[in-house]
Amino acid sequence: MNTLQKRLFGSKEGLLGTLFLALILVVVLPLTLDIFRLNLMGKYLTYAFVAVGLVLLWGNAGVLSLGQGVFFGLGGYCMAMFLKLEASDPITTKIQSTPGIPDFMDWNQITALPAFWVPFKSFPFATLAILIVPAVIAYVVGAAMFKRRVGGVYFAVITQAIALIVSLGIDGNQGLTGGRNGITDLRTLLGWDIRTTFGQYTLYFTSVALLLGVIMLSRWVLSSKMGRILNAMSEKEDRVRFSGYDVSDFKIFIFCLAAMISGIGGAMFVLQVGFISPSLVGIVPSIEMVIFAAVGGKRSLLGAVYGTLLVNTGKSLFSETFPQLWLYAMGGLFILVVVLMPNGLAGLWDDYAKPWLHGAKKRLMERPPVDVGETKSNAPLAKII
Amino acid sequence: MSSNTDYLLAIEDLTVSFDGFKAVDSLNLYLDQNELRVIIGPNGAGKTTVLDLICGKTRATSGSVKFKNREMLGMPEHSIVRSGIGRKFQTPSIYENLTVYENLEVSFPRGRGVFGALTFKTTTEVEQRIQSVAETTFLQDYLHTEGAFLSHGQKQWLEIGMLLMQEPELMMLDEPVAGMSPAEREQTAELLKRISADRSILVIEHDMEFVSRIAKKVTVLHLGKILAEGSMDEIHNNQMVQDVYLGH
Amino acid sequence: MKTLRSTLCYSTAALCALLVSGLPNISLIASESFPTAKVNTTGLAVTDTEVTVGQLHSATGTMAISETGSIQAEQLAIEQINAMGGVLGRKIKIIVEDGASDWPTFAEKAKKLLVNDKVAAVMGCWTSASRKAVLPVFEKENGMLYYPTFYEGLEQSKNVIYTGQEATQQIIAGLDWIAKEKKAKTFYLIGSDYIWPRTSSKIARKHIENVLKGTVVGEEFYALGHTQFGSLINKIKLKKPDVIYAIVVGGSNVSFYKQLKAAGITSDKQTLLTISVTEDEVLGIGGENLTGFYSAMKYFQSLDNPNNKKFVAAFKAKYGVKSVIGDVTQAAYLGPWLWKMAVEKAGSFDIDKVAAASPDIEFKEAPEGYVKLHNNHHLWSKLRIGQWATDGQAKVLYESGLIEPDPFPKGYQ
Amino acid sequence: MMLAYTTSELTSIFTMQGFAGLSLFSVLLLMALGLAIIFGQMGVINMAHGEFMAAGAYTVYLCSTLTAKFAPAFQPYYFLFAIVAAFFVSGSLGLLVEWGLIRFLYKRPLDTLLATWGLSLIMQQTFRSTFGAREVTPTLPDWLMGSFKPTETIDIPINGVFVMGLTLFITAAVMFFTFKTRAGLRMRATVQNRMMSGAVGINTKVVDRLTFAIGCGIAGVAGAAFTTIGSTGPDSGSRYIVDTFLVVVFGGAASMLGTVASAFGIAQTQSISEFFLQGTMGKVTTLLAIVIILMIRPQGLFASKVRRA
Repeated sequence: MNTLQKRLFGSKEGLLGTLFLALILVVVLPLTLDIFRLNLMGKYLTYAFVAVGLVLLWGNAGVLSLGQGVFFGLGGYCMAMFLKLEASDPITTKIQSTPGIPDFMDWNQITALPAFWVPFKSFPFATLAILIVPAVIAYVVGAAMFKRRVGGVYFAVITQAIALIVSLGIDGNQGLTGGRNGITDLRTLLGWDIRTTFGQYTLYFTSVALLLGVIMLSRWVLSSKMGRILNAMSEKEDRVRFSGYDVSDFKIFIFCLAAMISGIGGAMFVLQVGFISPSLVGIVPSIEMVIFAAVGGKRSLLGAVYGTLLVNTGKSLFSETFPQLWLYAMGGLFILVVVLMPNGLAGLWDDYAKPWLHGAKKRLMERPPVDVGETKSNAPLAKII
Repeated sequence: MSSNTDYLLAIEDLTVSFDGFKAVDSLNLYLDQNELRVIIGPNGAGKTTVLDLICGKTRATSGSVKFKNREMLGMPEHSIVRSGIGRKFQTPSIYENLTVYENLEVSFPRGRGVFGALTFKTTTEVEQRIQSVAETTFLQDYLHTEGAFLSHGQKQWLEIGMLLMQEPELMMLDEPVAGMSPAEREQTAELLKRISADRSILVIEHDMEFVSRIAKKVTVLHLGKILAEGSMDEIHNNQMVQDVYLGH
Repeated sequence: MKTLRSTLCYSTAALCALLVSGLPNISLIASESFPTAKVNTTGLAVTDTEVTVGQLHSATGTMAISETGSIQAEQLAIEQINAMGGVLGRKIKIIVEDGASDWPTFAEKAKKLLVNDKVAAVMGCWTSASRKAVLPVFEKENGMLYYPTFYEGLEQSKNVIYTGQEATQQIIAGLDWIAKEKKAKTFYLIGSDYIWPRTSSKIARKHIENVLKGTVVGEEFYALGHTQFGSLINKIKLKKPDVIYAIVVGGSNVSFYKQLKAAGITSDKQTLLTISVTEDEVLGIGGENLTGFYSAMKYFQSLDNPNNKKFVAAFKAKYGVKSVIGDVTQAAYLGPWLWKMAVEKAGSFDIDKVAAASPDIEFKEAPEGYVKLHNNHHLWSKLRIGQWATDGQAKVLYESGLIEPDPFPKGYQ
Repeated sequence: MMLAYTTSELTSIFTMQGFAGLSLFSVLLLMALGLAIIFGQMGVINMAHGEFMAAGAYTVYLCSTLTAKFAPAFQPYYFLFAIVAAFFVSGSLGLLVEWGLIRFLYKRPLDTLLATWGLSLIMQQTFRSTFGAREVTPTLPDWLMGSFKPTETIDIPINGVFVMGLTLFITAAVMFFTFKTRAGLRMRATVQNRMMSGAVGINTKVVDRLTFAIGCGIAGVAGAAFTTIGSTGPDSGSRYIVDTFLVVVFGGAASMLGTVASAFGIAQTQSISEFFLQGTMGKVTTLLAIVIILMIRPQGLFASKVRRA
């Protein structure tokens, strides 16, 4: 195996795992689900972006943010602003007092497009903003907190407060942001209808491709020395500091990266669901996304995807069948995962399925066990699948 | 206090107080190039605090710490480390989830910035350094063992090894032989003598037998101040030191 | 999928008898005269004996408080329709989905109902946000939504029938009354912070300033769920408005009125008119905290007419004597009936035909009295002023004539 | 604008505004006290704290309903007993939760955060299934409603005074317990050095369990007190939780005095900014100010000064 491949996929096992996930997402799901369910899966996958970000941030760097919904939302709003402007051409909106501006602005007696909306007429700008805006906000928050060594619980509570502030702020500025209703009724992307069946298939596959790309990028990051430092940091921060590293720089970097990844997820969400609202930004979605990552196993990139899909599918099915019981199930899941399965699905896989598979393979091949030394040398990489 | 000296480390008038309690009180201490100095003192004398002050873990109230004639006070920890000061903690501080190899690799002083870390490659040079440090610290057979599975003494060695990877000009060791078997202590004494050949070492230790084995010059701290300084024999015969240790 | 089929289609004879006795007089139609192939050309979930509709409200989450009444009223109406033979001879089967007070979930469930379940109509939504979230879905998938809540207006869709009032229907006549009765000149506007209170407040301000020649001495909005109104109450005391015009919703309502009372702002000293308190809210606030304040609604449970008496009796028979009926609950009750009449007028379940047949449908047996569907898919309705008493019921003091719905009012934007 | 008012009117308004701030202060403090004990003394992040408050509020509602049904004559007095009942109901729930969940998670603060969040979902749904989705209000005794009128223009709400008095009492009781009793000493000793405390014969497990239960019990009292100013719904608790955490963190986790100071600061800021700004933005301004101050001074207002180990 050459180095780049190793760094993108991890060990052979990681490569197989990635291929297996790709197989499920690219072949199995589209063939077995109708477009409605597939579109739902596409929506869930956008949450998986956030979960992957949390694997980097929480699972590997040991920094728990309860405000990732903010970055998801920022990415989403950047995309939604572009789409809304496209949907608000003067002809469609001729009934308004001021044609050519988004409908909710007109309802709020705004008569000209606010300055910060203007650049979002440009698609390249909007695309860039989806990546840059979450990263910049993450940088400001991260630099302020990590440089002063705020961590652990304090960081969690403060990011949660930020999620509250941002969602209240969006709520309270209806004319600029659409308020509680959010930005709705988005139709086309550069003239291309995002609501058709073909559009939804395309967007689904785009999400899958982006998500796999993000996973590989994350693995590349984690398989570098960066990954080892992050792990080391989450275990013994002082030691890392006294090995000559500026710990806060690394935290800021990974926080920004996770924010950027979440932003991509938000943008893909808007494209597939057709709207964005502050209810995706606040405290509840932010903490739910943490549980997606936890169910998958907070240190496992692939696990994050499975965790997200599993919890959300469960939520959809459960709430269709027993709407009253849904909260019990969700609450129980939180407790179960935290208390009994701290490594989530990935932990189950490592502890039970893998030894069993290994044993089965051995029995099948009737060969002496694999050389221990060789497995060891792969160990650092195997850990990051 | 801007005296230019030939000392590697010059501590002058160093004071720190916690809510009025002076843990270190107007301390003056000088360390030569390639010197091995041992600091002893009863509990609460301020030994660990002195190390904390030097390496930036604790902020001093006043005074000065000069390393190679550069003021260290006020610098962030990582910059102090990068200027050439390495520090081992009282309880061995290694990464339990990483292997010995990785522990040493992480300590290699290159790729310390964010982008450096992303693009860092384990070259043959790094491999060789890891090999040689592992041999020096008696860990060559444990390269692929995870830190958690090492014995207490081996963890101490590993942490010393991690410092060696950084090639510091000054190594500060907080109780390096705590929890070691007599045989391990002996090895450690050898190790310190060997590595002190081309760097200065500051050791805090309680074990007098071990101290007498390695020390040329000993500083006795009491209540944040220096009580005595000199060779092991001088200290041994110092009445004040005896009083302090016997609790008079 | 939770179906109410068993409970709804095969309800006991006794209940049927009770229900039928409370029914509007609409003639029975046999399904044989309307073959499925003819009445359903677009693949909706319609069989020879059954037609499926969806119900999409929040059974869980913060909005469950408000939406429970709508869920109940819609199910009552459907039960009654089934008891008298259904729609075009077909019994109605309901698929209930929970929007869980979460807008993306509403969109997801709306799509499921339309795309997977192919329901012929959906009774649902409560908040503006949930309606805005599902609206594109209904327009894209061509579904039919019966939306029960009084709302901000500024919307009109082929795919939605609005059975509640749009803002001008609820605001203007009420302000006129209070200005005349109380000789009010100064108003303090208070609302929860989202589009309905904000839009309503805007319309109220325009009407107060331009028509009534009064002044608005304060206007502010608090986040949903806000519970501390101490500073606000002091500001009110400072400004001494003739009328407090309140559009506070949800849990905030309770804190707001309790704190008003505790601060000594009661109806003997202060006039308060609200457009956001119905019998449902009073249940939580407590009648004693509201005594003497006014609400402007199109419906009150205490309305004294034969239609309403039957409706209230049927509702209490099904949901218990203690249950109360608010404005929205009544509006939700209209949904299934208006749909049934449109389908039977069109002679088809096809969405396009139902939408086209809807204008000018008259429902003479509505509990609120007579209603008629306008071309713009809103209802002609009256406005009533009720004054709250300690027992949680309102005494109706005033009733306007039928007001034409105008979701895009000129001069109020 | 101000010129239109007489001096006495303005004085009245400022008096009442000052009172509004104090009233908010006692609400915040009452919410935060229980959490401060649990977080400060045990390092456990109890996200279900709000639900323990709701449990207390529902207890009052239940007492109110039962009184109305079985002992209407008792109605003017039941409220005081209901508060005590709320303490014990929430406290026992706390005992149960500590035994069934928290004790497995000591030393994993972030995990307690997630697990108790799950617990809060379960408790919310339990409230919803038991008491219905609608908000409920207990019938309060008449003497609690209405206002004092020291002058013609000043109205001081009695429920506000009551909450304030209760807060004062609970704060004093907590301080007394922590600093003047054997049990409090054991609690503090356990926080300082768990192993040593165990070695000198303190049953640290029992101490933990009681600390958690007392914290939850105080939450119950807070919930009971809030029925005088607001309503109780299944998700009332979640509305309070972020504010509560900010009060505790802003105060500096381990400091009781800090909690008091921070509740005071936040309450005054919010009440003043609400007076001069409009609604939502007053709240946003306050939260933003807290977060910015926390970024500059992450250890909170009153950090305990000890050598970092």
